[in-house]
Amino acid sequence: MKVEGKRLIWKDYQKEIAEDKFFYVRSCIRQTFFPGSEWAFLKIMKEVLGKDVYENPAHTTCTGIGYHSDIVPFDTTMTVVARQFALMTEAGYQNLVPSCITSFGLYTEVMETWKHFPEEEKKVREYLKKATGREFEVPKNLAHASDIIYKFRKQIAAKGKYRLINKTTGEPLKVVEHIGCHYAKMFPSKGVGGAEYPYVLTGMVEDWGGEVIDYPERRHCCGFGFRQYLVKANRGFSVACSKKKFESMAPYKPDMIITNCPGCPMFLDRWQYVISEMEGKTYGEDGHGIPVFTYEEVAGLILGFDPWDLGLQLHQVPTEPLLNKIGIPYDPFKKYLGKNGEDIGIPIKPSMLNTQ
Amino acid sequence: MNKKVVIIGGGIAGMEASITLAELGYHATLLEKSHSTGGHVQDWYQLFPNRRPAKEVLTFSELRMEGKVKTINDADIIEIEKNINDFRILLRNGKLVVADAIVVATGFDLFDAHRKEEYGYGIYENVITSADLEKRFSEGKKILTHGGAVPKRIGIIHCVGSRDEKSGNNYCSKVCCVTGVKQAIEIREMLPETEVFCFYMDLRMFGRHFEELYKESQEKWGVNFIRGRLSEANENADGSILLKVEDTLAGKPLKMKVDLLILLAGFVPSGGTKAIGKMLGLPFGDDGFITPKDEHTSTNLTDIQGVFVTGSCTGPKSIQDSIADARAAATQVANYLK
Amino acid sequence: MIDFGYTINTDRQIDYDANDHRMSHFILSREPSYNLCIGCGSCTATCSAGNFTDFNFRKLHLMIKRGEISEVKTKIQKCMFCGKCLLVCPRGVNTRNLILTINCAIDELKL
Amino acid sequence: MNKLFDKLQEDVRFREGLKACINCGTCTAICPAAEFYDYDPRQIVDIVQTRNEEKIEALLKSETIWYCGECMSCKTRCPRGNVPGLIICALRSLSQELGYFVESEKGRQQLALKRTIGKSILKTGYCVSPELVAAKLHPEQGPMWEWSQQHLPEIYNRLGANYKGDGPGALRKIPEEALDELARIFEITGGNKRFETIEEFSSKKAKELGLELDSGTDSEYFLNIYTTNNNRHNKK
Repeated sequence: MKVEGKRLIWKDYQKEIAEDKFFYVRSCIRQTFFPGSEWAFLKIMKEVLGKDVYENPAHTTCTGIGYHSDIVPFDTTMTVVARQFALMTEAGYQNLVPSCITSFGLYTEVMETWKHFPEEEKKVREYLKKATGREFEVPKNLAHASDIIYKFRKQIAAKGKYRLINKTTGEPLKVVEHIGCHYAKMFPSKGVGGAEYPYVLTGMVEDWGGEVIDYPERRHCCGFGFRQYLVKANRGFSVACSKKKFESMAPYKPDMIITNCPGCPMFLDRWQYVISEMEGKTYGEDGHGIPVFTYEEVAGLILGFDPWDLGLQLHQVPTEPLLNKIGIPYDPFKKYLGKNGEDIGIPIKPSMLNTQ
Repeated sequence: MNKKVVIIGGGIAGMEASITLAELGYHATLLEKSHSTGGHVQDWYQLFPNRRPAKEVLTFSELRMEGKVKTINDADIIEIEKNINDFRILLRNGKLVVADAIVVATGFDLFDAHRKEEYGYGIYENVITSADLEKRFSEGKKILTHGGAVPKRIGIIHCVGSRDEKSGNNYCSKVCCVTGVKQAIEIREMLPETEVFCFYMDLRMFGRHFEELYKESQEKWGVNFIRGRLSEANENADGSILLKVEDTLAGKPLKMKVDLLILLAGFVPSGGTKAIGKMLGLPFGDDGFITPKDEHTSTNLTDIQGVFVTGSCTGPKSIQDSIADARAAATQVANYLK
Repeated sequence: MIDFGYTINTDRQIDYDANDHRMSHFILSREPSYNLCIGCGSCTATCSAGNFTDFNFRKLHLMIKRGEISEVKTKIQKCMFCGKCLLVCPRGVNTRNLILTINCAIDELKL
Repeated sequence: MNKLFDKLQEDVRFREGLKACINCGTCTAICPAAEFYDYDPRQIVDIVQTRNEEKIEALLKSETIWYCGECMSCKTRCPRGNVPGLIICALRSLSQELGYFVESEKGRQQLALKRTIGKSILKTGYCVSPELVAAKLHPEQGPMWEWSQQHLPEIYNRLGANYKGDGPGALRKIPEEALDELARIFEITGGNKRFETIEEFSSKKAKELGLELDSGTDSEYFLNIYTTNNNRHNKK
């Protein structure tokens, strides 16, 4: 493998990412499964990097999951998206930052559709006006939250307390990066590094001390596939996709997986549990799974945030093996405590997956 | 008959055009931007369909050029001035060449396979192009993997940078299909234990003896064919390459490991074609090649009096086609100058 | 083991490296014209059995080449040995002998 | 008469998605659904390209259009600029509009999606919320999730969320006015109509199959479509 070859491609896909003044829209899935990640993103942006990030409580889902489950028509989705644009415009912002990859892909798709079919934009403006009385401007800059962290990755590294390095061996940690399908597969030029060798997470990993693994099924979908997970009868497909990835990455002995999509880390985490329960198979060392992280969690760990503030207790595959490798301190007794330190019990241990 | 013709581009078409013009009694000057004439044929080992050494064809042209054609190598044209009766061609070294007519024979470049990102050329060591393979053949090198082993299986990918909107090239490059078959045979001959698989969309065996070569590759050499365009190539931990295609005749996705992958890089208009065409104000088609005056009846003429075109600057051509086309262009020049 | 109400789907990709190529090698060693098919489908278009059943000789032949042989044994029974395919093949593949050789392979390899 | 094809052409995604297919198979080669289902996006594009009404109608009633996961990997690769994934979106929309979706096991699942995700959008302003991923219906979420489901406010507020609170923040309560706007958008742009169509045809189908269907997520028909898998979707 010649990384220089990839670097040439990365040079071709440098997207414009705004410097400051962001209008933030949340992700249904991210906040449900990784609330600590959105908290960490805002903390990093505001407190570590000193940026202006605004969130309007009246913003809603983009309907993305409903749209890709085909129960929400495109006109409806475009109009809901237009409403988010209107909230941004009304607040005096021009740089839209979605927390969600499905949203990011959808916003991009809507904006591209309007470019190619201006009559669609006209129609949506009328719909929105009629439904809400609102008007909007199309964002000047659209960047996914991972693009923003990518942009400031060097500052984060400079202010960081830890690096993605095995403290015992001094070797870089081996990291699998998994990119959400809708980040760049639809519009390669809208993703840092393009669709084939996305650089958005690789750049973070490199600057934070780790080493990215290129494995054959790197580009494969995690298997969410919207209706493929949301309806129980289809879940065998969903888990099969993730399994394909695990089988392909396992020979490289990755220390961790980093992701930029809200759903993927949840699936890559949970399906390891399901596979262990169905087939008795685990993919990490000593019966552990391969710990899966959001990029916000990794950024937070680098900056020395407390793992339990980041919400690592909400992972089914335990993250402690990785914390130990880096040498990040944590208090195991505080892992499952409530907001004010109260005891709210602990989850039962899975039968196959090693959580020690 | 003291008329002067300048032929721009010393590939197989330019060489043949200059020879024919010289033989017809014109002062033929051949301008070649590199150190030597011969063009792409210099880099080729054997030619389809009969696998004769490429050198033979080159020698055939070179011998006839001797003493008849004035050749200027390393000719970097910076300006072409059109006057009422002639053209003044200024070279970077300050030299001025005057011509009564110009034949543009600036040809093609091979598609830069790096641009087909998902095939991993320039990233995965065991992915090479058809041109890289010819070079290994010419240099008498063994065909080995990057790790130095005899490959157990080699994949040959058709249509790399051809018939592909993603690369910006919608056209067929014509010669890659038969080149792939030829190279598959050469590999099998050299490495009888190595399996060879060609991945294609259609096999465009348009020329005489091409289809026969295809049949020979199956019958005599056991070359395998899978109809399906390569979707992506990935590197395995051992450096081998994992291919993903649909076997469209089976209607199923297929994955296969190969130890070496060969990309049949197509034609793109050369840098010279683009530059000289622009200098002369010639029209380009949506494929980037120069558009002649009429695509059926005046393929060597242009809308500019005294400017003629030949060879692959007007679209992909085989050597046979280029030589015939060059002679045709020369008769058009003669017709114009008489 | 927990019952989740579903199982992990299996792959239907042709996994060339994992497949069984014994039948293919067996046939090639006995009927070299096996390699000459260009997938044109003439045989299947004219096939008597194919008129009444889903027998598709082009595809069966291809699947053997890819090492997907689990269904060959049942499928090959549908051939009526009429020999029309032999007449139409543009590449001179000895289709009739191919079918006989496939049957031999099934016996020899105990498939 | 190309009634169905013309209907498809009205969908901007169809016009964007269908250029001219050369049957090369690059889409199928990397399609996750093609690996695990008896599914071939190439053939779907080829069928709609023929404009054959009978074949398109069969497609609209088939299982096959429901296998795609809309990952859009196919868009990255097509050498002719087609987007099989977008064609699927258009086919699925039309299949629902015409009520054909209830003719297939996978198509019937649209009711389940409407009653879970669809309902959640209008009720909470979110596609997905912690409550929607109830441990009982989602055993794959594991024991950690089961534990967290019992302590939602403590855990989410521990992690910086504004669980069901006013003002900004993760999992905040979306203001009523915003939900009203969402409802009006759905009404004006055909979102509600899609929901009604799904309900209407599903209810007919439930009667036809003799399965009981109430308005919730526990009745016979609902559980049937949510859990049934005839396992004939993958012919190896």
